[in-house]
Amino acid sequence: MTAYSFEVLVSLKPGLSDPQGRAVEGSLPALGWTNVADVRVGTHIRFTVDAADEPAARAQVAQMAERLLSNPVIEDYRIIGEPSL
Amino acid sequence: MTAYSFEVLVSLKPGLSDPQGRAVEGSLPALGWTNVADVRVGTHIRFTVDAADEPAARAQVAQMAERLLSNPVIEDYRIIGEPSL
Amino acid sequence: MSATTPRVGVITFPGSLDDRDALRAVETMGGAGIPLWHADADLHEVDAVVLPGGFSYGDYLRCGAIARFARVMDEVRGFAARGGPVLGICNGFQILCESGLLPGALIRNASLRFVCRPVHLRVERSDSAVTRDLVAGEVLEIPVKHGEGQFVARPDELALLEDEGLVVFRYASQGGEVDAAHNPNGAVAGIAGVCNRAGNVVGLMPHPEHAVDPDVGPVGGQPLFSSLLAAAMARV
Amino acid sequence: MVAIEEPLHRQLGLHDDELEQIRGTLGREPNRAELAMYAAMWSEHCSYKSSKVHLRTLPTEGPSVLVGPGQDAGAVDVGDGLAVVFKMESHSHPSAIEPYQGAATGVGGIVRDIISMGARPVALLDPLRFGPLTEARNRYLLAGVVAGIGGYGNCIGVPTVGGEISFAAPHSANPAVNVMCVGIAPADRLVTAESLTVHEGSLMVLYGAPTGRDGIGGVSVLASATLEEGSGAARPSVQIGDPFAGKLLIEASLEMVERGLLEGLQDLGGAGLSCAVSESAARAGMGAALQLDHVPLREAGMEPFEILTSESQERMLAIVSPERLGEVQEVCERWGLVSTVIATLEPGRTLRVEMGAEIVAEIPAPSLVDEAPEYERPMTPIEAAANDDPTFVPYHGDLRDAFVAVLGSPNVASKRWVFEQYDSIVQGQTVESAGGDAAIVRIPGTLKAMALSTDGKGRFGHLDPYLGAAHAVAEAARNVAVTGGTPLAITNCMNFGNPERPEVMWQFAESIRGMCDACLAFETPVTGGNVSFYNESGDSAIWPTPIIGMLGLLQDHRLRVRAGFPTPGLRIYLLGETLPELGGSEFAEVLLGSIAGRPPALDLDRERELHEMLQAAAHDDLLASAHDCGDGGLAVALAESAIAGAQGFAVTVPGDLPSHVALFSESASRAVVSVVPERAGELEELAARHEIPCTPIGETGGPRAVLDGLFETTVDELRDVYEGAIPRLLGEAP
Ligand SMILES: Nc1ncnc2c1ncn2[C@@H]1O[C@H](COP(=O)(O)OP(=O)(O)O)[C@@H](O)[C@H]1O
Ligand SMILES: [Mg+2]
Repeated sequence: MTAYSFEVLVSLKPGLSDPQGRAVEGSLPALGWTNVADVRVGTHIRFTVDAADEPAARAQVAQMAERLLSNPVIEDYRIIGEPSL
Repeated sequence: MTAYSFEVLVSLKPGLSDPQGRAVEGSLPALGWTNVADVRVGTHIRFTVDAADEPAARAQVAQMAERLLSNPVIEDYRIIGEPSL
Repeated sequence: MSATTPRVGVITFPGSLDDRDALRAVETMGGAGIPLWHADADLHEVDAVVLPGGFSYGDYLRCGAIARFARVMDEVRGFAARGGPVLGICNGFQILCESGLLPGALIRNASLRFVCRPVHLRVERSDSAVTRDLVAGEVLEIPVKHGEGQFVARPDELALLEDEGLVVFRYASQGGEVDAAHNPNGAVAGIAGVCNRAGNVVGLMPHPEHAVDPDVGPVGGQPLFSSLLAAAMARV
Repeated sequence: MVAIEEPLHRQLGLHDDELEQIRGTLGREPNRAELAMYAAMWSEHCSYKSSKVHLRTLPTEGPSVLVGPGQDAGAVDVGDGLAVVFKMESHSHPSAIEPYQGAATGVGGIVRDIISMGARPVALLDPLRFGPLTEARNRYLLAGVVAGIGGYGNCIGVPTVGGEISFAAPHSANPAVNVMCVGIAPADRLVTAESLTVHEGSLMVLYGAPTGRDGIGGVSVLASATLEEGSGAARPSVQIGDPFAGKLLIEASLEMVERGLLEGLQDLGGAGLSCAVSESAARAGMGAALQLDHVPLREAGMEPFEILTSESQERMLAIVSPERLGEVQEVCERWGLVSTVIATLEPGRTLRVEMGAEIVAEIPAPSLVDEAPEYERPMTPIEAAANDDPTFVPYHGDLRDAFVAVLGSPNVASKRWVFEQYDSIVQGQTVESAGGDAAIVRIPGTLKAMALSTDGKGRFGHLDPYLGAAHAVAEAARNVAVTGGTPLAITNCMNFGNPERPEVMWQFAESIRGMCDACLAFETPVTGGNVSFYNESGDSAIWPTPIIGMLGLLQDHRLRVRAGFPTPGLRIYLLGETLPELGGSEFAEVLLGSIAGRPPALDLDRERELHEMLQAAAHDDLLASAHDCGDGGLAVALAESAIAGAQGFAVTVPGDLPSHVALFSESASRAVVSVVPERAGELEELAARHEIPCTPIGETGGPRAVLDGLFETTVDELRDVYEGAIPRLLGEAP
């Protein structure tokens, strides 16, 4: 078994209001940044999975993202393997 | 000017307790996932920056991450350019 | 307690906070409050189920995201499918949405701040499990207290929800007007509570269990509990 | 900053003579772990070494006091077999570094003090001090602290029912974040030093969150020294609160207490395991063997001294007889909490700490707990400046403008922006929360209610620390009395600068003296409290800030009196006498830019007489409303009663003082009450019996607020000024 590192990035679906994103965007001009747009704030979950191989690990991560880490009614997710951090 | 897309991933500094990560990790075995460890939950901010070139845009994003998007007292951040999403 | 007193179960999840308050409200309104435990595979023959407010699992990750996997939720799903009355209050509402028993989802308040204050609700339909003692258009005073109570749904889902009349409560003025000034969290279309198609599963963000005792607050929650008890009674 | 070459004991905050004392006790050189344990336990924060000699002078006994100072929290008998347990604590230093987490963990800490007495936490109050909101950093601190208190309190299901906030420049660098927690327990089930039933072989069970490198040296580093510019070095001490675990700790702990599974219970706070284990052993008169290998760790490679002094949050220590261990572990498991046996009680007095096969520390437990040094630090009085009293400065401005300015001053204005972020109604017993004079919380199973108030008088204390503290007690008691409640007892939090400076030490001693005299006069003993020193940066200290947390009792909550004018046509009376006293007033600061002169005088007997009259009036259901005159004087009291009840008034300001003095003087021992005309005679007779001046000043009703012969405005305008001031300063109002 090997420990594989993953990150799952979860964000609200396009078209849904994003109060945190709006707040960040609203505070930027006062700090002198007027050239930023489309701010969306989401969640970012990092963890390791023990698995026989990478595809097995990745399949499990997709399941976890689908069932627990995101709410498919309002959120999309994206998986990143082996982060550089 | 070109619009560059960025993502900033913000997470608690290593060593700090991450109650969210601990709670998520604690819930996994009941869902049948017993091979997951080191869960850390953070924030993920996506946006576009209008800039003359990529290095200029990236420099600004670093400043934004430092001053607004993360809380340097307790958080680290990482910048990803041009996400595939 | 007579044999015909309806039994209303209140589930305690780790992090539930208003579970005792919901049990007390049930008793105040003449029902028998039955504590239920999240890890139990048993609803103890209750006639109605309340998922109370609070911060189950700290609201970590997303409100209700972890609680929906609790063992007792399998029983709640079966109970709801058989037409049993189910009421989700605040965190309970969030858990029902996460479980797919109710449409939509709840996200951070538009203000990004927790808000605790009395609000007015306009009743939108009188045939759900908690509004059968009410008529549409009535206005009730009930407190809210939440940080993540902004109801959202995808545009297509929202249209369907409105078409099918699944909205049970909207935030309104004392006179019944639905507008931004009386919306405590930015909920789309002022939606404070919704139900499933059959009307037996209802969720709302405001706290009717904190609106039955006139010594400590408004009393707009009384008709919701009397309706719930009537719905439960129908099953005794 | 500490220089690298400093010897270890000094780096840890121990003085040379303290090291000598340790050598004497051990008869040898302490090792690193032992030194760290002494440093934590003998720190100012844990040992009260600078304040003890003064705290000893406080009145701590009374017929209803069940537990006085010296334990996790005080306890008062409220009848019906019930005890109210309460205590206040500061988390100012951590909040200055990270406001959200600092405040959140402050709530967690004080809540665990209440749990460790075996009481269910039923209410929180949060007295706060910040610099002016015109500065961005102060707005950030306010928003963060309030969100943090709500973030924790809301998530554990304990209502935040009151508190207070004021703003003053000396708090810009050093905000004060105090939190009071109140709990209820059956009086015969309190867990105290006396109720300990331990014996040889009793086990210490650590349960809750795992131990990490949190706040190592937190107590000694953070709260026992001045924060230097940048505070970079203190950063590793920041801790992240876990309110979810906090809630589980409440439920699991109370279930174990209710089922009688425990011999003793202790929270882990300052000095972490070192404190909890040595205190438990010392109180039991025994020794203990502590196995560090059994402590669940969050991080690999932790050194013994780190495990011993870690201040990781959300941990408790239960003392259990071996026969009950199974049940205790079952309760913890059901609530999802990890529990492990970490120590055994032994004969003797020695605390032996082992890791692997090695003994890493061996110390007489009482030397950590009871033998910390005590200092009688030098004191130098601060002379009050002469001839600068604002009372006699002529005022030619517009009185209506002055009224609006005082009412809209952030110290006076509504704190709704803050208290609506707190769940004030969970548990279902909140009759009145923030916004009234005292919070009213029912005692379940009875008609009784607690009346709770926290008060501090910043400017008064700055001008005269004795009077400042006495006024704080008087105002807290008055806030209870106007609701009809009887003041029973206080807790306190003493927020001061560096005690090694003689001026600060004098301010502290004077404040204690003022608190002492007032508590004696009102027969409200001190059941506990907390001292927070070193609230200064560079050489600018905060104002002396003693905060009083008053517990009062209403025999029947249905008879409590509200602050708002409820109906039109009521007679309005001013109880008490207005004297020319603008020294340290809100008016003087806002309109004259003056924080000078003498604070109002305080006649403690007269004050007490007013309280007794108000209680008698409430008992006879005589009053339609009652509200005390505090910041902003008579003018603000009238405005607040009008806004709260949505009723206007027409009033003639009595007496022959200059109008601005009559309106804004902050003379003590006064209240504005209203009464139905038919019972006005009764009120006047009652006042006469208590020898309280009782002056009819007008009537309630209508949309206008009329000050006859002076000016008029409307209740709507007053409400807009009062409710809008803080949101406007925060840039959030229309
Ligand atoms: N200002 C004070 N007045 C009276 N008693 C105090 C004061 N400050 C602290 N104490 C008492 O000293 C004891 C130790 O305080 P503290 O260290 O804050 O308690 P704990 O050990 O529970 O954290 C407590 O019993 C507390 O009530
Ligand atoms: Mg304590």
